[in-house]
Amino acid sequence: MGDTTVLAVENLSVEFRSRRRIVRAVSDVSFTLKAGRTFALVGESGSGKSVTSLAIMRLLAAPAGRITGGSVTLHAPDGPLALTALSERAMRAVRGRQIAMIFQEPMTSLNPLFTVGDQIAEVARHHLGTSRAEAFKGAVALLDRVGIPAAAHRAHAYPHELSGGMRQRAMIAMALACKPLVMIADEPTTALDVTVQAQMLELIRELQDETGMAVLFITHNLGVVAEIASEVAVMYGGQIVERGEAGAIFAAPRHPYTRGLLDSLPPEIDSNMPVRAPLKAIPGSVVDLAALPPGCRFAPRCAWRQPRCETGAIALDADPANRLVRCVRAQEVA
Amino acid sequence: MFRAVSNRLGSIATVMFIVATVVFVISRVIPGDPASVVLGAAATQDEIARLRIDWGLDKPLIVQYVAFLGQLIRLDFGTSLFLGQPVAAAMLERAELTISLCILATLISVLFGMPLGILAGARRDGLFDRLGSALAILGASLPSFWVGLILIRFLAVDLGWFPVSGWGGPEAGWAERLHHLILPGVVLSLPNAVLLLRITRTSMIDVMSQDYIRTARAKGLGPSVVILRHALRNALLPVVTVIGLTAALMIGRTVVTETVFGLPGIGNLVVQAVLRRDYPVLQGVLMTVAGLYVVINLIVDLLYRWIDPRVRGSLQ
Amino acid sequence: MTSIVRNTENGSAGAHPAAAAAGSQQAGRLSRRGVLLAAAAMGIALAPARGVAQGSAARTNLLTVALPNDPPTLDPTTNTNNVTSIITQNVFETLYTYDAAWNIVPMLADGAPTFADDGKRVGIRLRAGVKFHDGSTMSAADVVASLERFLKLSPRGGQSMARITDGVTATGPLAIEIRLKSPYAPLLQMLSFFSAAPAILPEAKAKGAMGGPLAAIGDYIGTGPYRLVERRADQYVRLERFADYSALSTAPSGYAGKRSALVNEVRFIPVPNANTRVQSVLSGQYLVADGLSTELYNEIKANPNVEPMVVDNGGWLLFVMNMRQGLGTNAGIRRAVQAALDPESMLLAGFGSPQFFKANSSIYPEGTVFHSREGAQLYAQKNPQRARQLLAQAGYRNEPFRILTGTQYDFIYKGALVAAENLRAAGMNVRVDVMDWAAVLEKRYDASVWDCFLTLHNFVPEPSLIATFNPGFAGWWDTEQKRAALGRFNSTFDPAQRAVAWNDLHRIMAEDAANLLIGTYFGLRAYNKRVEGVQPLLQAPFWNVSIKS
Amino acid sequence: MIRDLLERRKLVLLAILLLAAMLAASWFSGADPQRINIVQRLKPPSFVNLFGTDDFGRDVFARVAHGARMSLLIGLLVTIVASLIGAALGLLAGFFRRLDAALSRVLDALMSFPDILLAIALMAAFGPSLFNVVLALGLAYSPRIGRVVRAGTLALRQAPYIEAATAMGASSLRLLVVHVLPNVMPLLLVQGTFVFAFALLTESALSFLGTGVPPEVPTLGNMIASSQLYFRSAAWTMLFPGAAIALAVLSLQVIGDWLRDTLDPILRNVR
Repeated sequence: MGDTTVLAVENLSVEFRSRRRIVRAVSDVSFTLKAGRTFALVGESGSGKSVTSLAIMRLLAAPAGRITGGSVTLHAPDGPLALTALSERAMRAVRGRQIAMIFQEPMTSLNPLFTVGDQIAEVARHHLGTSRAEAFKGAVALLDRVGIPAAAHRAHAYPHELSGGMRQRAMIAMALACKPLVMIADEPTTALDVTVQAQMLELIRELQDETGMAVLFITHNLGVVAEIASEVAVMYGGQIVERGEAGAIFAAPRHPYTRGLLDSLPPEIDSNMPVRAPLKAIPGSVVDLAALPPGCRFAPRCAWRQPRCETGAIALDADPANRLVRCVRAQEVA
Repeated sequence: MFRAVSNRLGSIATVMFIVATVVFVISRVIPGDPASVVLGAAATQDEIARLRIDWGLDKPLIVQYVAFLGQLIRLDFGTSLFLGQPVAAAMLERAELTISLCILATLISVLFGMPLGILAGARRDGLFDRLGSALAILGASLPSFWVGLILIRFLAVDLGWFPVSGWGGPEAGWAERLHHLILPGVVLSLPNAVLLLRITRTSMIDVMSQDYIRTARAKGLGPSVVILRHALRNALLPVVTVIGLTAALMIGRTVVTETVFGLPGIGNLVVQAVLRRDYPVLQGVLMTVAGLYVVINLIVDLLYRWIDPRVRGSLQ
Repeated sequence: MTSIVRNTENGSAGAHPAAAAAGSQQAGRLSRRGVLLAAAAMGIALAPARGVAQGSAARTNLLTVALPNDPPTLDPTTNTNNVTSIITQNVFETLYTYDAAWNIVPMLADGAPTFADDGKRVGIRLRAGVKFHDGSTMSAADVVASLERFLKLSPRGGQSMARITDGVTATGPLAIEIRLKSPYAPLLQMLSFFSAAPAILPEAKAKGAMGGPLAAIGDYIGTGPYRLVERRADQYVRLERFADYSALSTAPSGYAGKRSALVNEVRFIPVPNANTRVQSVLSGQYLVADGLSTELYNEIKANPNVEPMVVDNGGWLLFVMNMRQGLGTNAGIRRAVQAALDPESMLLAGFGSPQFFKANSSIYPEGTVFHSREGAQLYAQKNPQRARQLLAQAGYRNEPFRILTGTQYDFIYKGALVAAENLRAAGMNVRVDVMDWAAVLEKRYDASVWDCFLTLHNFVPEPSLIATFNPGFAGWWDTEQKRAALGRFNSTFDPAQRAVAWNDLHRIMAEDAANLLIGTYFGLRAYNKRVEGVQPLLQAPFWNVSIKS
Repeated sequence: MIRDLLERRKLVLLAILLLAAMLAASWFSGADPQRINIVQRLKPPSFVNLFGTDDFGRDVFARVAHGARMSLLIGLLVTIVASLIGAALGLLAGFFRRLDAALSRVLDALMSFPDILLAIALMAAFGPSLFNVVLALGLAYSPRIGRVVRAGTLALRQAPYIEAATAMGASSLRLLVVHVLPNVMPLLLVQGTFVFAFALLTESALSFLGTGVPPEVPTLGNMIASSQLYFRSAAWTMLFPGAAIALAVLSLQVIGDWLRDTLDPILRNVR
């Protein structure tokens, strides 16, 4: 499939403005999605990863949420599209058509009063104008493709009649309706139990190989990242603190926060990972995005903290060739 | 399914029994007696006594109570002491007006209450939301008869756009009937419209924050499709029950509206019954209204279960 | 009780905001079209059409009359309800009636009655060929049955007359004879006055309803210029012109003379809310509105197409005291009350301006046979000091003096409140017990509950028809001298002796101070200027009334 | 959500002030509302009579002031009666499963009468007096409070601290009064405010129909009812009392809404 860039996010910044508080949810985030490959965005809740995905889809809660900087460009077959500049109407043509999204809560992400088949068919009928019967037939095929048994019958079922796993498969089927270039998966496996989680990851990988679509995978679970992602970016306080090839980062994290995350994993889950220090939790709590410290945002909780960490802004500079780290002592951490 | 309906019918029967007892006690405790009202001020005491015997009002209360329950079982509300016709007939004659008025008022309240509620709920704290809430609070605080009198004064008498009272003679076609019912319909619909607006707004706000709405937007659907197709149907579920209940409670409020606008409906009949001490009519109307409320309550409940697929399958 | 219900009604029919306007015969039609209400509602609301509102009134052959309340029954004989009389006097007729000067003239009778056996046997000849609404012709048998029904059921005169009547028999196909136990002067009044009236019905109908009111519409068969066609309670009563009505040929005067139905249909609509009733005639929705509050006179006068009509013999107010139990039994206290009351302000509060009442001491106005000056000096003393002395002399120890009243008639309610103020000014401990009309009527016959009440009495052409002289009437005024004077009044035929007896009765009324006359008031009605022929009578008839197109 | 609550606080303060003013107006209104002065009848608003005079010549401002106080008093008493009966029924029905079936049937039965209809019938039965109006409306509105309290009690019954208290052997009465009642109070308070508003409206409707408080007691409803006839010639006799009722009910609703939203966090777990 090679690595043709499908989606480029450059210096994206997002703010939530209320009368007395300005929350800088995302600051200066850049990454690219390549066809047929999965890019993972990792971080604790409140790190800005979900906001980034919503910003790409331009689904931020108006009027509070606003993109205040950077751009998102979709490299569609018929030419690049600057998503951040599109009119709302033009963006609607992209959503669900070229970029699709699946969410964390399968229980509530489907409309309870419509059958699963109808909700999937709706995407095709809306974007491609296919007839009702044809769209429904397509929906049944998609349900079958995502591994739902007796798809023809299940298509007439209502969401509450399906299990969590099946519902997530239905969401994926809905996302695939128009063969999108990019699929954004916002913590799709978090609400599922472990066995179903593995099946879901396997399904996504299969679909990706088959369709060649780029996947942006958002999670806080490093285990999942290891399974599915080829490239990963770790986010903290709205910034990318480390970005690079997944295996390399897992093997030799160069940012204290990434290191801390990996150290807090119980060893037996990652038997193929050399056991580092005993289980350690990262002290302190997530930074308040409305009151960001001047220097490195992780400094207050960082074991390697030095005075110079807290003075100027820390740049995201390339450490070895294909790795970006936002830490002045990256060398020592490795 | 059958078990659910049967114990509901059981509870309805007990409720109606309590209602019947309450109605009987109320009507028998009222001071003043119908005989003197019918005979007029100049009647002497023995004439009044004679009439009371004719109507069986002199029998001990227990006997009257048993007779009353006996009649109720046979759905026979007895004969009006005043109108010289069976209570059922008197109610039927007036039912058409009251029901037409209630239907019109419900339609008006739905036409005004719900759209405003949807617009207000769709964008919280938007222009419509502020406007809607202000209208709602104001609408709910105006005494309906006061509004009625003002409407009569300005719209009917001064401008002459509407008739002052009544709803046209026997020869009046339904167009003239309707013309008579507009103002009372508006007055009667006011509290319901306000309630509908509030309930729809709250329900819309709640639904708009749901995940499946975000999914719908992520599918690239336009705001109107998201609201009208996905949000509305879910938002309407609780609203349907409210429409049902308020329509039933509206019958109580017709009492005031029909008096202000001089409409010979059931509401007015019950006021007359109280003032003329026409026990059978009072009992008949109170039983019917209460019965109607309970029945509408049941229908709305079943309707709600049928609309919501989540419940339809597993009717407990 | 919506307090503002002005009505010069004597009867009680405690209906107050009864429904108004006509119901719908085509019940089925509307409900089948109920579903169109929504679309039409929008359409109609946007196209205000004045014409439609007055659709029914525009036709020149339909006379719409808005009345203060819906009559409990349409039976002309079994109750004293004023609204019942207003309607049924167009449907039924009596043997005699009154002309404009309140003289008694024959109606269904053919000439004056003949008296034999010094007044104990009264013979009356009947007009021939008088048609009933069902086409049958009036005969002596019909009149006998009707009079027997009157004696049995009529609460006003019938029952008191029945005590001194041996029987009524037909002495020929068109002649009857009434046999009395003793001469009864008010006999002709009883046979003329149309309230709880001796209406003449076909024999079968009369015999069929000897126990109570006429039941079905079909039973209401009279000889009047209009037929009763339909009655929907609280909605309307419809009368239609009676084609072959047997009219007299004499010139119309008051109720007497030639009666002709000049409109196809007269429709009576109860509109109890006084405000709505007057608005409905001002807006042209109805052509006539009766029993209006005199407060509205100016507003009606100001309306270009409606004419106000003041009815000068409306009725009079009486302050009745309880002679059976309580403070009222003490003559001293009664005279103190008499001294304290200020009739002028009581009437002003109730009727708005002096233009609509006369604070005078005589029940009948100057210039009439029964005007009397007796008791004038005890009237309207407005003297709280004298009242205070009388109270002291009478041994009054500040017990609560209870005024029983209701708000059905605002001039009664307001009059009672002003009276309470007057009595308080004289140092009495006054309590005003207000309740709705049905309760007032019942409580009047419970002597333990009240000490006095203010009531109205409709104008009656002859004193023998005054209900309050009946000893059984609430208040139970039955002193020796009153009973003697009443007996003399009722037994003499000679007008001069009756006038003397009436003066005595009037004086005794003031002296006993059991029924204090407050004053006489006028009625008010309004009619569209296109209506002609409405007479200034309390119970205005609707024959000889027409509508200009 | 929090932002608009703060902003609304100013509105609520205004509402409370308005109600207080209406209550206090009668003390410094000077003129005696009952003094009949026939000569002065139906005078338009002037400096002497701020709101003009009515058909008895009485000062309308004084009557509206006393009327407002009387109507508010009646509204308050009705709310208290309804709350007492309602809370009692609700607590018992909610807490004791055995009583629940019977009591909630009684609540349903009372609830099936529209409030004004039940009030009219009760008023006719009891006869017109201030006390009877309060009793009738209190009864009519008790199911409205009863159902809310029952729902609250049912929800609380499973709450851990109730189970804990039962485990420690607390008697059900103590439990109800000490534990359940205080937690149901916010519910009662919110529902009570709305009952207060509805009671004002219904009382005025009863007076309009003539089956309410005896006419000589100057409530706002009575004033409107008795001023109908002069609507054209002396509109002030009707407009001012009507406006007073509307303002009072408006204020109560503003307060009710604010209470419901501020107490919402507590209510949320109960609902």
